[in-house]
Amino acid sequence: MKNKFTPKITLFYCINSFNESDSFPIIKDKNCNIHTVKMACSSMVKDVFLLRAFESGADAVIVFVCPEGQCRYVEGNIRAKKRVAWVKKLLDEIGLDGKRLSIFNLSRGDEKNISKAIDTILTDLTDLGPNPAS
Amino acid sequence: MPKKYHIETSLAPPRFQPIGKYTTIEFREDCAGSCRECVKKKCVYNIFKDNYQHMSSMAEPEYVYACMSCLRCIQECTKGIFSRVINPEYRTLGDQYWNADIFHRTWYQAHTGSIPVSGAGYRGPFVGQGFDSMWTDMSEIVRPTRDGIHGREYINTSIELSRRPERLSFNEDMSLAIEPPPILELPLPILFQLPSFGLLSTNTLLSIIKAAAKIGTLVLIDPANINDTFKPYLNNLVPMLTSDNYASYSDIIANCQMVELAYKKGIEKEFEKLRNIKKDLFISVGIPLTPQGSDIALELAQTEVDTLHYYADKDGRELNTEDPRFLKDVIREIHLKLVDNAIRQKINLLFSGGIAMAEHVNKAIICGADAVAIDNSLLIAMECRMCLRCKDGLSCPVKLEDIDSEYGCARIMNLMGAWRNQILELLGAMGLREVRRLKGEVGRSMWFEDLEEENFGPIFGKRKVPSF
Amino acid sequence: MGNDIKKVKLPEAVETPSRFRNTIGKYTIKRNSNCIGCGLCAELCPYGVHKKPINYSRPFRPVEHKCIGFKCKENDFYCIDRCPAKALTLRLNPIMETIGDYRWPAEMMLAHFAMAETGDLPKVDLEYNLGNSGGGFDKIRFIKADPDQYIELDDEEIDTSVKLNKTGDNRPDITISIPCYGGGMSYGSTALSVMIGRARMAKRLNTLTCTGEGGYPPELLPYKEHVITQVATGLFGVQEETIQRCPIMEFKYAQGAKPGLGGHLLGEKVTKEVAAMRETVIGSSLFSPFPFHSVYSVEDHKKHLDWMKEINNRVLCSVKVSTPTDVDMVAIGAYYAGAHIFHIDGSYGGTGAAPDIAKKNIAMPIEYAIPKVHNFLVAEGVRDKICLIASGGIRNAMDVLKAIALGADGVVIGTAELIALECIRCTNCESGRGCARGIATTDPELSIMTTEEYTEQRIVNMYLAWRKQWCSLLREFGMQSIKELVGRSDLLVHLDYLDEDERAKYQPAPQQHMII
Amino acid sequence: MIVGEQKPIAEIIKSIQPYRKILILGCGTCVKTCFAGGEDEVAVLASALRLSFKKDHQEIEIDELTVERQCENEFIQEAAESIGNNDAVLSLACGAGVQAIAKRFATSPVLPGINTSFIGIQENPGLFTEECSGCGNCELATFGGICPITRCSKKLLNGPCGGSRNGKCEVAPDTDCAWQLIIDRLKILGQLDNIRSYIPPKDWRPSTSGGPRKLVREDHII
Repeated sequence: MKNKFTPKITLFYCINSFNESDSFPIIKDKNCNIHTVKMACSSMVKDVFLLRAFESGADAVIVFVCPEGQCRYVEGNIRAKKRVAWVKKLLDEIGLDGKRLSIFNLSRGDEKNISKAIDTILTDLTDLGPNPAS
Repeated sequence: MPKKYHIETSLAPPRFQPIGKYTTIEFREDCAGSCRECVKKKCVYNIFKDNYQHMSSMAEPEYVYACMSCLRCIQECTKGIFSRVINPEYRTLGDQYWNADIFHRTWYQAHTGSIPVSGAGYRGPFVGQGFDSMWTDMSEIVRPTRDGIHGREYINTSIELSRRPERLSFNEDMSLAIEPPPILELPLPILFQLPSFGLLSTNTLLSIIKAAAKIGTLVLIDPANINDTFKPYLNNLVPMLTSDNYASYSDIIANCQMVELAYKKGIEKEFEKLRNIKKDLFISVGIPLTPQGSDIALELAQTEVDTLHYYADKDGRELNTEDPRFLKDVIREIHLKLVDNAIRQKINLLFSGGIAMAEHVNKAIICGADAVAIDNSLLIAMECRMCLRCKDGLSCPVKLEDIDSEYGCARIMNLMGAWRNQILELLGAMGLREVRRLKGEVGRSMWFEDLEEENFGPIFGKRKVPSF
Repeated sequence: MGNDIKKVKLPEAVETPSRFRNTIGKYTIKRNSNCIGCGLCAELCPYGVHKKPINYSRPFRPVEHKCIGFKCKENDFYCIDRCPAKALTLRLNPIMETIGDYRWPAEMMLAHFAMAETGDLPKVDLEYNLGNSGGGFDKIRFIKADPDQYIELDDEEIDTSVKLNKTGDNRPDITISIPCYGGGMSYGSTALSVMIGRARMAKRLNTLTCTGEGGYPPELLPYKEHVITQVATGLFGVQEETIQRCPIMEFKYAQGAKPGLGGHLLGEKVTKEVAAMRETVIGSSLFSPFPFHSVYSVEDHKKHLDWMKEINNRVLCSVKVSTPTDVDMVAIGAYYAGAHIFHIDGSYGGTGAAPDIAKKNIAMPIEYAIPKVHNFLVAEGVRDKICLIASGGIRNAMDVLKAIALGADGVVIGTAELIALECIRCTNCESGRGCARGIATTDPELSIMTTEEYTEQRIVNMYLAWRKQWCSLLREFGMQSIKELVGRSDLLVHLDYLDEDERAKYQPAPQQHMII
Repeated sequence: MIVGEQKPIAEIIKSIQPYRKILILGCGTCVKTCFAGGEDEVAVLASALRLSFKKDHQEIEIDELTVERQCENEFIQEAAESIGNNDAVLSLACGAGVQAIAKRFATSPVLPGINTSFIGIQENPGLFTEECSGCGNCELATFGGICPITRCSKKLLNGPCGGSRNGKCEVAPDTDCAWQLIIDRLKILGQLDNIRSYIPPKDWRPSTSGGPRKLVREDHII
């Protein structure tokens, strides 16, 4: 399973945590294919969307949300976090490993941490290997 | 009765979900479920139903739709679980000049062939840059057209792109003593040209060319792009040539009505050689819109050119200058310079760049143009989002390169049909029966600076903020 | 001031809350699950944001539109700080950026909702006097008044009435108590309850409303002294008796939103009722042509006015036109034809449906047309013989005053009245089933969303709030009557015409970039 | 409402193993309200199951449908076609819903996807509490609207046990003592006398101990 592969990652992000056009270069240079889904508020990341991303072949799914306490809708990022935790549990149960799904609190332009977040996932994925359900 | 010119329109729904303006945010945890009053079921526009269908059929989530913004779901939900934001994609659609609103309107027109109609009053700024700082006139009581709706189909939108003799002279037997030059008439003061970006595949180009052929206008095109597929349409193609390369395209030129030569000093020497390839060839000279534009116009107007085609940048501004003026002012300058030299009627002025809405056509003509050429709008009509991914070699989100040329043609015809109807609306309101009458008719328009000076000047004195 | 000041009797403001369950506020308050239901917030808040009914164990969802927001922080009743469970969070409501447009920004709309609800000026910090359009009224300000001019008068002692007949032709001296009357909205374009409600409002406030082109429903008869009959180019629903019964008839040449374009009522909208009212055939499209086919000159026009005056010898004639370059010439023509009221409708005015290209581009904004016509009539020496009414883009109480100072006698209000009924300018009046909010629609399910009582009281409330603003400005300038303000453009400044240091003394023009 | 909780996914996977075409049938009433069996839960479960089977390289086809109410004939009808097209139905309704499907569709296997927990309410978002045991003979009038049979761990009818501490139950210390609540509330209502009277041993015959219950409304039977 530890063969080299180019991981497919689906990135859901709230527009207050990440700006695709500014930070695109970071993503581009990583050794992976990233598909991005822009959200007006991270609370829009429903559990079914996370699962569908895996169904459409993502090896890992990342959610970028704004820092806690900064959500324009007050609780959006907390809801997102709870849903991610719920789906992680579900993934564990079906044997897909919850580690494939992760969430990060970031602010726009914080490129160091954005880069770090993606690296963390890529490291995890070298152990996890490709999505067995893809 | 004269034959009525009409652009055939037909519904051409988008192939891809257009980018909607609003996104509804839903805090589902706040809703304990089965509300009999559920606003999702009651939505007047059935948006939630469609959205769910959309969602369940998609491999990837699609949470954005075209909400009509009545706010009822937000205000009536028993649990108050909804809020609304502007779709982040909509915010990044287009740019400052080609804004999201222009995209929406263009898509709507290309889809339906109808003119955008809405309730409530005007929603935009009081005045804006360029064409947005002029208003067109209307005639309150006395009007030569019969009435706003029934007389409209008789309003003539045709123009000529052929030069005219300065005066006629007659022999003693009253026969013409000169040979009048041939006439090139277009039924619409709009030509097509290709944008500087976009996946201009054979299909894309063919869509544009077919539409031009059907409505009877011309497409300005790089002759290198003309392949065998386009050969049946040569009559509607205007190859854009340079003095260096035209010799190698003589077979194409021989089958075209009109060609365009890129301007350079002494270009007029080539005209005769071109007409040696094809007699009666109509010649346009393509000139970048720079502060020297009016001098060039005066110089070329004396020659055997038919049309001067000025290229502004994509936002309708002058090129190669630190403080670029907008089309509106430059057209006026060029037009007036020719008028002052009593030579305006001899040639035709064509402008392109920044013509994004139907009203720009009327306004450019009021400023002194004979016609305009459009570019980006053609792609937007075919669902282009101007994301410019194609410039980086990335895939097109609406697969423009695969467009079916019949469908693309229908979308463009719809847009042109809708534009023409809007041109007629404005002409009708002014009581004009011919678009040619509009040329340089500044008296039938109102300009921001003049209105301010005339009406506010006596009250407030002198403007301290130089326009805006 | 002498004792001869007559006190005006104003109708009563009655609290008329929103028709909708959830109101929209500038601020949003979230109560999270830490709430212990102690009810302290409900005891503290004097604005009624938090409600906890007796006997109920927890507070209701906050009434957000009443929250005064961050400025409340200074108060000892600031719920966010006082909540023992720290269960409350206050934010600017992000929905604000999705509402409104350059001319009617979200705050101006919410403020009008609040005025229509309470009859008073909003307590929340909303900008309701200025739009975001970056020109015209939004850049015009009244100068600071000399404090010595101030007169101590109650609102009831200030006269805001407008005399509509200045000709001295022995026809009735119709005077309306506020400098505004209602614009024409035809039968079929709005719900019948809205039409009747507006007429009831006109009666309560002693002003007028207008039928629009589309007939005179019999339900309006009880209010006939306050209903203008419109005669437009299609002559739909115009009968001898509708002209005989009206105090004022309005000749509509053009509408500001779509000058020079006729009207077009789609066949499907011509229901049985509409057809009967317009005396036409069910299901066939109706065109209101442009212009009047019988009017091709001022002489033709005079003939029409004479005809009306002959049918009803107490009627006043109003001539409604839009604003082309020669609107001043049209005005003088109308005067010589014998009009009592000359009504100019500016190009940014409202409509039930018009091509966007027309709304934006044809004819000039009303801000230019008022001084143009006013000054021309003054120069011709006839200004005091005709009543000049302006409309089209007059949104709020200050716009009314600015229009009057520029030279109008009064104004006609359309959109603002609908905003009072919670129109949010979604612009879909005509599409599909019509107005989703039940205002400009005849859809059987949607049109029952508004009632006559609601319509009447909400608009009365709004005008009562406006009147407070009018009175306060008139007091500042030492004027007892709004008539003194007519043409006083010397009291106005335009920000773009001031030097920078002078400009700094005035409230800057909002210049926020919007996505519309 | 009926409160339920989705079964562990492993159990569900096991139960649907024999079938290749499954309809996940949600119910839009009670179990939707407790986030166990509405449209959203159906979609999540379907997606999770597809992933799980695909991971193990097994074929499965999953249909999704949610009806307004699985325990009512009218609404079940809407599902008839989908049920016919599938090998089995995985019902995300309470036990009543599952059996209603089983009764109507003679040859379709029906599998429960939910454990029916209790009759309760949503106390706070995300917190559901049991309020009624369906004992068949309601005594709430005596107890100020608080049910000792359901909410007292020992089902005591004649006053609290000695284990009530600071208003909490000795059996489940995070639970309020129902008798404390009853007494507090009766005090407020001025009905404390209610509990002076002796409550005789409860007649459990109308409850579950009497075998399957049946309610006959003669006036509705024609």
